[in-house]
Amino acid sequence: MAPVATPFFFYLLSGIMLIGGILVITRKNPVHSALALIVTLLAQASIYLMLYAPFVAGVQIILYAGGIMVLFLFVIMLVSIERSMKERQFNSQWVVGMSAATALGGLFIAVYTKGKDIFPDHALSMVEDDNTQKVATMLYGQYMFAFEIASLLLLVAIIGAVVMAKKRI
Amino acid sequence: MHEIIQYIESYLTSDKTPGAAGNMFWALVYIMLVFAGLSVAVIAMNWLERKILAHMQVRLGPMRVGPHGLLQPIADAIKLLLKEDIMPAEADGFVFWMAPLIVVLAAFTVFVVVPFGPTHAITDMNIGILFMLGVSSLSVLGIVMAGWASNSHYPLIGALRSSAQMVSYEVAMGLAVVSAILMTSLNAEGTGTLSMIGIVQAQQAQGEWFIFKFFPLGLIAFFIFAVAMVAETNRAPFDLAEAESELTAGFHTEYSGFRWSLFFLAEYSAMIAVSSIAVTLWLGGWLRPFPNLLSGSTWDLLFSLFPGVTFLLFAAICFYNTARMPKHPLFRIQTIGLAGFGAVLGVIGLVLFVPAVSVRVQDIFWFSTKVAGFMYLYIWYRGTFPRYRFDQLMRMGWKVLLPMGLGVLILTASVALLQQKIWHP
Amino acid sequence: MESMLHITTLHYLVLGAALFLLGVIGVLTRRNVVIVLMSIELILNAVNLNLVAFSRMWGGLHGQVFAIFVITDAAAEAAVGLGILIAFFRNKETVNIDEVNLLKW
Amino acid sequence: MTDSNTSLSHLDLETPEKPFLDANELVINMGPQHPATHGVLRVILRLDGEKVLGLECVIGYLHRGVEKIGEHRTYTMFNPYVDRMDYVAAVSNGLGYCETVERLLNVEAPPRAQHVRVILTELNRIASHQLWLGTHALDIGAITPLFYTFRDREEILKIYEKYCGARLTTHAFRIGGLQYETYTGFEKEVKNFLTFFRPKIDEYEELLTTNRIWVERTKNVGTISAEDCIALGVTGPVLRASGVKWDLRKAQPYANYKNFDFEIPTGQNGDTYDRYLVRMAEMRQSVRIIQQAVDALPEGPIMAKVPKVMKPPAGEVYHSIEAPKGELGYFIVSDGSTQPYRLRVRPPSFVNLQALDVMCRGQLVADVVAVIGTLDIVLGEVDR
Repeated sequence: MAPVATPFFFYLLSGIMLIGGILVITRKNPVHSALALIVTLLAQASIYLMLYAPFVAGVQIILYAGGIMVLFLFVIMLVSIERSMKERQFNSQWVVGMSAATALGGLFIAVYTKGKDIFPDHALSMVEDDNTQKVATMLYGQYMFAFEIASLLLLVAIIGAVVMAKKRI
Repeated sequence: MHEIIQYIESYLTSDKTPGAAGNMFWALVYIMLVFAGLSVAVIAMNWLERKILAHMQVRLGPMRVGPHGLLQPIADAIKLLLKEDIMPAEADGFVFWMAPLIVVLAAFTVFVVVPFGPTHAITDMNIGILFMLGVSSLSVLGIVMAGWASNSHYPLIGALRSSAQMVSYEVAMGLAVVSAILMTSLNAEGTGTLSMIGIVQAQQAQGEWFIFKFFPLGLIAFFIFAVAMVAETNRAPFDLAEAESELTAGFHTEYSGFRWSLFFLAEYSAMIAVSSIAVTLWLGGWLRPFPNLLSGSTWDLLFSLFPGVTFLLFAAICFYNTARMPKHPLFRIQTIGLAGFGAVLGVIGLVLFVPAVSVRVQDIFWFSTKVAGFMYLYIWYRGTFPRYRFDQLMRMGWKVLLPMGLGVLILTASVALLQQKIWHP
Repeated sequence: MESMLHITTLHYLVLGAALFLLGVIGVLTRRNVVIVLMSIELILNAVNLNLVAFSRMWGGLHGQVFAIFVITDAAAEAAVGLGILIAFFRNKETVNIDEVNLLKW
Repeated sequence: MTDSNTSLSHLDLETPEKPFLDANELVINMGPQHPATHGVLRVILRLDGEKVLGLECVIGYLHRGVEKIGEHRTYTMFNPYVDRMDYVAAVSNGLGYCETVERLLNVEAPPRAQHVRVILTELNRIASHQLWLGTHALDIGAITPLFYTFRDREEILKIYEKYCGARLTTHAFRIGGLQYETYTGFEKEVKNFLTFFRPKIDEYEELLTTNRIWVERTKNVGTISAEDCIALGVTGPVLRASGVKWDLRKAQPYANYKNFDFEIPTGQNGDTYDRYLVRMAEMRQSVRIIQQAVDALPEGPIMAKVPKVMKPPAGEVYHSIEAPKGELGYFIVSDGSTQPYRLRVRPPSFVNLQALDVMCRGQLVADVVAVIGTLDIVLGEVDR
């Protein structure tokens, strides 16, 4: 099933994403930031659906919005935020940071204006019905080794997180 | 007029869900129907829970508003809507306002992919079950937001409990679901499916509900899911996030009126949603009982009578109770009302005997019946079990259900592999 | 106008770049560690968006597979990052990244 | 017990434990309006996440100055007031007060009155334990036992109503005996109740005793050692569940308990589950006592000879009885007038409530609720 009204939804969703992103980096209250980030992530999941990647969209919702962000909210509630909310929000190197970001933005603009011809006009439309099966075949076939390393990474991360957060080991 | 009839007929003869067919109009009609059906189900569930719980506890439950308290949910709804909607002064207004909406949205959105029948679903997604799990896990965000935004200690503890509870149960739940999905791949092509309709069709093709598949593996996976889904919906004995004797009302302590009723609505529709997942994955979805043991046109006909008979039975109960009503002028309105309700049910039952209708409707009937069984289980749990403690619940999730889920998954995979490679090469 | 109504890969790339920039600004300028971590998530998501857009452009699924790997990585990063945050908060009772300067002499 | 046992040295109640994240100690005000504090108890909880670092009870929301009232009423007039202290066990309160004044007056109630008193008091013990069981189970989340216990408690209240016209604040006894002879069919009804009630205890036990969640929620929760119990003055089922065989009915027999054959159930661990088992066993023992008392109900007068205007000789007396919740003591100083010079009540709930902090340290919030339930406090008695 092909996406309907692509331009409309693209602009709507990218608008939501950008506003969400701006809110993430400007809000004083980390909880508000987290909620804005969740909105951004959900909008991005919808964009994945428009890009014929339903499985990635599903993983995005479950893992990002359902898992990682709940973890974030949990930690924000655990540490007290009252003090840091009253303090200065931007660090002393913000001028340097902004100029670096501006330079990076300039770089992006330069690259994209120069190289926009190499992208084909009409993106391919892919078969969506067996997307999950194909991704699975790839994950467990071609990328088997990478998959195993990723699971190892997760294991290390779990142990690391436990070690970090534990009072006494 | 003729075109309209043709249009409806074209739908009736189609074999695709409206979403898959790209038919926006029918999709909209379905969304309306599902929404209306859910609201009715929540209202009915409210009444049934109070009545069944009451009868378990040697009392009568609501008896005043309408015959046998039938109108009590409606009276409650009106009361809730008319109540003052209080927002604490120190609350984070926007988040406080958003939280119930998110919970309700998450609870209702999952019904997009719930298959009430091979064509009775709003749409059929390639990632159906993934979508359901993902969106239903979003409701915890709303709970956490509600708890945090209230800026009060009881809701905060409720929210923390809820998020920790979700983290410890989602994993075991996912493993159980994966082991059911593995079973869908036992066909000639060797490819499984995540689509809700596809999962039921796989059970149909294999002639076996997944709860009986690879006995007892399917049963254990189902058991894990059944425990995890109670925890997921914050119901007794895992209702820690709203444990009334500890946290007064948990995350919705500061909510009142309409906002509170949204949480209530979301809780019940989430119960229906997770029960639908369980029914779809393990209990054959819309399939009637014993599809292969009692096959043949005679049995088909017999089973197709069930919906009508059920409604006639309800009607008969109504009429029986009408006859038992006290013969007093004060009760006249109630008696007439009950008789009228019975008459409506009876007419519905008679309509359901029409073959053209019953063919279309019996899928929905079987699905709803199975879900209703789960709803009864929920009430039964609430009437019988004490509440688990927070750490015990976490321990159960991580140390009991998770290893069990892993074991079942590995065993299912091995058995499936053996079956494909050795027994039926 | 024609190019506005016809969504090409470039559109997705520009969106990804914008998100990436927002993330970079967040990481470089904010003091609150939690928000810095969230900005890193924004950056990772921008990368993901590019990967999936390229996957569609080429018609292969490698991009999507990599996006899944990136999400896995993000989960690991969030777990460790938040673990460090808790350890840090326990020692210094603050979440300001300016004060993470114990290694400075 | 020696003095060395009566100190709490191993428990440092003054300095609180350090929380996990220092800045994050959560102070929660549990009550006075809270579904699980059994009235108007206010508990200030200091939490580290879910863990209880310490707590403080604030009482007095139901204070009516019962003891002061006693100094301004004659001995007879004060009798109904004691019913309002532990309103769940009004008959026991009355028994304690009547016997104390009888000691002061140096009279003794006739045997028939003693028997009827024992029957009604033990019925009251059952009723009190039933109410405890229902509310305690409700606190832990089992909502159904409450209705079963209330259904069966109703039968006891019916007997009270028939005997003295009141169901809750009975004012059943008078100084010197009983005012009313038992009604016709009293013995039969009590016996009927006993046969009705015996299977009901099994029914409660069936619901809870082997229930996995119930056992997990109560085992090793709110544990208190026998030494701590004695040091804090805790009495009643809480003390007995810690393994101390101390029951005033055996230790300092009053009324005519020495004529009856019964056992003192005790526990070993002193946790919530043991207290539950002890109270369940106590209900069975009460049934036994009532059975013996009803079978051997003697004929005779029901009132001893007491003057109309009571002027006890000057002096003081302390007398205590085993109320359902523990030692209920009355200390009366008489100056020879019609009113007590000083009246002091030692209520079991008030003293038992002291143990809440010891029992809850290091446990979780959910356990606080369970422990408050298992202490079986009645705020009318705590605040008086």
